[in-house]
Amino acid sequence: MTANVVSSALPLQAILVSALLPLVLVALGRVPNWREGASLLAGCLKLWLVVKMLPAVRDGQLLEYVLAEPVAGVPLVLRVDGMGLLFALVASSLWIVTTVYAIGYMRGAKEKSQTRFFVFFAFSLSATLGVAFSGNLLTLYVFYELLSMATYPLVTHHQDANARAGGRKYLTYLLATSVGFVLPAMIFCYVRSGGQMDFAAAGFMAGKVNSTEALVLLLMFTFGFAKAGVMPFHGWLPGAMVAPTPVSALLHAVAVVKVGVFCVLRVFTGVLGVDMLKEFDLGIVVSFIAGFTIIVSSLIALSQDNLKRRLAFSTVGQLSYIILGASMLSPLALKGAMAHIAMHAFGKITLFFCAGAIYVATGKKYISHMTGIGYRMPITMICFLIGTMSVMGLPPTGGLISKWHLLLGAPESGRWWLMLFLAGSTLLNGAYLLPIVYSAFFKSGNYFGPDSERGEPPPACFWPLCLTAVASIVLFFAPNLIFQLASLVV
Amino acid sequence: MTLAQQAPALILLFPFFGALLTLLIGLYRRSWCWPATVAACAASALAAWSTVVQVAESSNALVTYRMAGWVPPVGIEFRVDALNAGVVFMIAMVSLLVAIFSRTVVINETAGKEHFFYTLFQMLIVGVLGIGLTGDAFNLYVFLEISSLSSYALIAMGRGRAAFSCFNYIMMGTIGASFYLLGVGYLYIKTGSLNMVDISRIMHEQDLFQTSTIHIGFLFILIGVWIKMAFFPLHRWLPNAYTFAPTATSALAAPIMTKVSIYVMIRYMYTVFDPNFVFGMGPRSDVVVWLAVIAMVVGSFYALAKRKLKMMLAYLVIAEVGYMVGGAWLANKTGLTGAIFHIMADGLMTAALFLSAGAIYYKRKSYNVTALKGMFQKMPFTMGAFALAALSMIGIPPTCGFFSKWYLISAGIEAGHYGFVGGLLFSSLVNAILFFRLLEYAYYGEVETPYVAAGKRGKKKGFREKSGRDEAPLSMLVPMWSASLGLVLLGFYSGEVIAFISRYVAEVQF
Amino acid sequence: MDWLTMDLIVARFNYWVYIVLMMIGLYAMIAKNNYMKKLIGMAIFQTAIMLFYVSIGTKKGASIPILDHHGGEHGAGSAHIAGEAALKVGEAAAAFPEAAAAAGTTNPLPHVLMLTAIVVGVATLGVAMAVVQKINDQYGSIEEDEVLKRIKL
Amino acid sequence: MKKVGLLTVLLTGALLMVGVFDFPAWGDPYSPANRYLSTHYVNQAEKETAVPNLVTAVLADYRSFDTMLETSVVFIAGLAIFAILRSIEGPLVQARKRTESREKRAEKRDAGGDGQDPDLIVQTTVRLLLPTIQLFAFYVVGHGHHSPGGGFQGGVILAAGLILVAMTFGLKNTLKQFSERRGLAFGSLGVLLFAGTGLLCALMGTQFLDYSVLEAVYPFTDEIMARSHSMLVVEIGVALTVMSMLYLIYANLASHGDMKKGL
Repeated sequence: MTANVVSSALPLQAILVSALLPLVLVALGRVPNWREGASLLAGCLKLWLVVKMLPAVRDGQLLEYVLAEPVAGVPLVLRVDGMGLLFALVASSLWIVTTVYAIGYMRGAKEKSQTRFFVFFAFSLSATLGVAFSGNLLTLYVFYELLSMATYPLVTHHQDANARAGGRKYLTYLLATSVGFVLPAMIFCYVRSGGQMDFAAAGFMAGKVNSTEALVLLLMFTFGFAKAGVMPFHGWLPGAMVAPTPVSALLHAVAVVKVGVFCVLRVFTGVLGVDMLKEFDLGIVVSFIAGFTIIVSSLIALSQDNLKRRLAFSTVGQLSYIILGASMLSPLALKGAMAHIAMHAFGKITLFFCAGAIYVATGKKYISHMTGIGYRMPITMICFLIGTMSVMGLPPTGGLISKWHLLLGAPESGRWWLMLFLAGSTLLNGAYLLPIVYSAFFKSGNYFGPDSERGEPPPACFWPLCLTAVASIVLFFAPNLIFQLASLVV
Repeated sequence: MTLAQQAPALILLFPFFGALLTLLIGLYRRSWCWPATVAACAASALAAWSTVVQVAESSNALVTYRMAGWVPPVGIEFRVDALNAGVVFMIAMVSLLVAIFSRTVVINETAGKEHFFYTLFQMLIVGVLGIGLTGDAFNLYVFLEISSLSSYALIAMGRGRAAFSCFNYIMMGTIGASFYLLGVGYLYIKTGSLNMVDISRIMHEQDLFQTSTIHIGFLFILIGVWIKMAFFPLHRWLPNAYTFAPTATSALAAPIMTKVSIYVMIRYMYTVFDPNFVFGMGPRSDVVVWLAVIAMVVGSFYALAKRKLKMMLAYLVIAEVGYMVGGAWLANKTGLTGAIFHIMADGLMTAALFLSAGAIYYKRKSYNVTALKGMFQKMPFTMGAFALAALSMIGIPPTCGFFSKWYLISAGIEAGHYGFVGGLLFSSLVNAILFFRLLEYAYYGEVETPYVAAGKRGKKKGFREKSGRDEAPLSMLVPMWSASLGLVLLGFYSGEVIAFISRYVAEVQF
Repeated sequence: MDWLTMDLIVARFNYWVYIVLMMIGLYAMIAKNNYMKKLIGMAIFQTAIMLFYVSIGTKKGASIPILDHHGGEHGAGSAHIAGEAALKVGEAAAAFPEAAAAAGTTNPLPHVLMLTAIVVGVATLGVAMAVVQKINDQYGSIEEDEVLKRIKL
Repeated sequence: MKKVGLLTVLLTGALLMVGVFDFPAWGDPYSPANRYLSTHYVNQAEKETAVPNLVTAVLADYRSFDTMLETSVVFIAGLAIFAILRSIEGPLVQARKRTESREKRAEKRDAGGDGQDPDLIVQTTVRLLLPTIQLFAFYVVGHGHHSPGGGFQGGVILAAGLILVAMTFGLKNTLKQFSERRGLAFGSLGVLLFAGTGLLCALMGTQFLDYSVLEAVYPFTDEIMARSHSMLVVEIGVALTVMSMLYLIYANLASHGDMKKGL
């Protein structure tokens, strides 16, 4: 693997684009059109830089860039492999879409302090890409914490009591777990491995710990990366829904939570190593935790009336799919887990976009108020349906592909009954999402009905959600790239 | 001798002459005191940097300077190695920043006494720098007293409870310094020397480590230094003294005085005495580490309970002392490295925090935490610097607070002392709660009305609330942001700094 | 018993005295309620340390550390030591010829050190007194409990 | 508090006593402290510095750096007392100010000095005594190389003379002769004289305070005598600082910092 490491500044450039963007944004803060134009331009530039890395990575090369060496033997290093690039691609392409959406949403909802919003949005993206490109555990942790800090002002954007409570919860959960669990676990790894922290194919901790220590480390990492929303450390996610919808859409359906599961995946593959976990038979512990989370979160989602909260609990469950896939420790399931990062991202962001579009167009937040809304905004709700299908894993959407792999992974790992979690949860997904669509089109409620005037949301909100919905379908037919990248793990 | 060779002495002589001249100038023209002080501190920082470079370039990481030209055990020697070069440079830098910062607060708080203030201010710097530089045990005592005396005066110049808390400080400070002096006497009676390296040599050659005199001497030096650094059971004097002192005093004393005492402790533990002697005494080191853990927990808790911003910060200083003492007593190289690095990191962090707290006080005339309400709108830059320093205190990468904690925690794991690791993490979390509560106040709180801008106090008639931004003057913002950005820079360059420190640590025989 | 009285008490008499003095001073500093008494304790405490240091530098039968200016031979210091002790001293003198040459003059170093300590002590005392004056002016008392009561008000 | 204090004190005492068991016997000329470093001073100091008073030699040359700082300690103490007492606030201050203004009015009526006029006998005695005291002080400073004495001792005697004057003729009158500003300037200049000598050495190319290079400055000296002469210069600086600072400390403490009425 080390033979084809190529030094390249591309990963750094990709991160810097959005890290330096705030300077421009602050300078242009008074002219909204220019400011948002700059945001879009930066988004395209970033995507271009990420795509530029694609050929090299597909050839099996690793792009590396050393930033500094703050701890002896453990530099801050960026290293791009398939998995990281896959995540980066998803995040940076969705950033452009979300920026367009955010412009429509923020203007439509007349939010204040929009410059601050875009500034921290850009910072968050930098941190996300940093996590994706991290070459070792230390770098991963650094960017992970930066992401928590950068998203805090976004969560508390409204600056009212609600936002304050949500923000407090957000930081309490994320900081307490990362400082309380991840940091000591990471330093334990550092001490145990003799100062070596680069992600390695077999896991750099392989053979250096006994089974008890491995179990403790595994649990500390799994719970410690609380962004992954594993129960009982999921509470921040519904709380963070007080943020403006673009934030919920990109960060709390894609960037932040996916960073959490991405970190857990990295720990499974790069730190502890699949082989060692298999040897000690530790996957099963995490499987149960993840399975529990999937079922319970789906059940909670059933009872939520606030659309964004329902989607948030759905996200909690979907994240645990990925964790479950990783814990099966079979190559197929692992591939499925990584692919699910991408597939779920497109599906869930569509759903959030729809929720936000409904809010902008009609001011409605609660599902009970949305009965019959299909008459008012049919195309939006069709996109919502596509998103629902993708999340449930129905053809012809990308969600099916990844779920399929996850399902196949279960027997491969020798525990076919893990499929039950997935199957049960699919039914539950349908149970809490499909009624929304059904009642939107086939019932009439207090606010909307067959006689409602047709009116889609403003174009800047409308086109992004169509785009992501279409992308969900496209991914069903062309998942090759995703799987190719998913198989190129360090 | 070239100018560069004089650098170790110049670090100290600039503020020394600066102090004397400041008084003379100040007797005739008070407005010139501040420029003179800043110039002296800047020159001192430059000399400190030159010394650091010399130490880094010398083959054995050592630069010495013979005072009065006499050969060391006979005369006094300045001895700068990889351990104290960084500490001295940190002290010089922090002094410079605080000196720049002090322009408006000193005029405000000690009107008419600026020349006294600045003279004592520079003398305090001289004392602390001297403690860091000297290689002579008794000379260190003299410097200790210089720094203590000037800090007594600087603290007693404050308002409110300042005099009362200063008296307690004088009592404790005198006991501390006298215990140190006693300890040096015990070493002197057995070895006949006052030079630190020479004492160490004689103790090794004559194998004096078994004698009870040496044990008691070590113990008394340790207790004396602990009193000076406000280590856990001996910390009671510190919070009041730092809270009621004038802004510039606490901003100067809090970052450098406790840190330099920790340096002295490390110097005695590892250079004068032998780690084998220090840790070869059964459970002693374990007891100290547990005391350090209690210091962290208790300090953080008290900080959480206080309602005055400066009082909170003062208790955090106590907690941070626990970090460093614990690191130094974990008896492994990683812990020592972490402790030394944390001296520098914490000095800068404390400076940044106290500076921004000072700027807030300057504008709001209140240390109450509720005075922070809405400050993000009023003073966005000040609060930005405060937030950055707060992140470093919590230990969020890539600020230097994270990297020093990294070393301390890994030392705890290496030594198998999980109590220390737990205490550190616990204290970090308490810090997180504490600072995010403060930032919440600043971010969400409505500005307390009537909001009175500085300088307009008392004018009830024709009172007009100041709206919009009300930022601190540039002379405050520049040092504040330098300190805060320094935290990030120190974080990024921590690799180089650690490599530098490890030249000292590598020579320590565990 | 003889060893106890002679070697431990008589031969180190100064040191015992200094410890007792120091304990008195320290006790006054910690336990006394009156600020001036605390300061007196501090003075005693510091004086005790000076006694300790000066005791280190004494030599039996030696003169003050000022040399005879006209280059005269200063007397051999060991003249006053007789009997068995003299024999021991003789051995020591052979082992440390430099010390033997210096035996007639008291060790000047502790004196120098204590000159510094005295100055420091005086300075501290002065500053402390100024602070006590300020406390008295602020609270109208120099009794610690009274002052504390007034602070709490 | 008393019990805690007693316990602490007993513990400290016990620890110190444990240390004493290993001490060398009192007065042993061959104890480690007496046989190592100090022998150099005793045997070599006169050869190296041409000063027979070993204490002065060590004080002002071998450990001159200590002494310079020690002088600045006095200097700091003087300033510190100024700084502390000049910011008194609180109810008692107001009360005192009120009585003072009342006194002032009374004073104007009497048109005398502060309070009672001192006794004629006392005044005359002080007049006679003062020159002697000052002359003795100069002797102590100047002859410190050869006999017990030096800058600190001489400075204290000078300050005692000034304080005596202040007590006899009233602080106000004395301050007219020797003002606060002059005192502060002298204090600073004294330390500057000491440190300046050191700096001169550094400027002339050796270490700070290494007097031997100053032979180029003094006429008819060699390196060793240059040390001896420099010590005198330095001691004068010390005396200057100690005198003015102790005098100011007295003036401040005696008058609660307002310099109006002494004891």
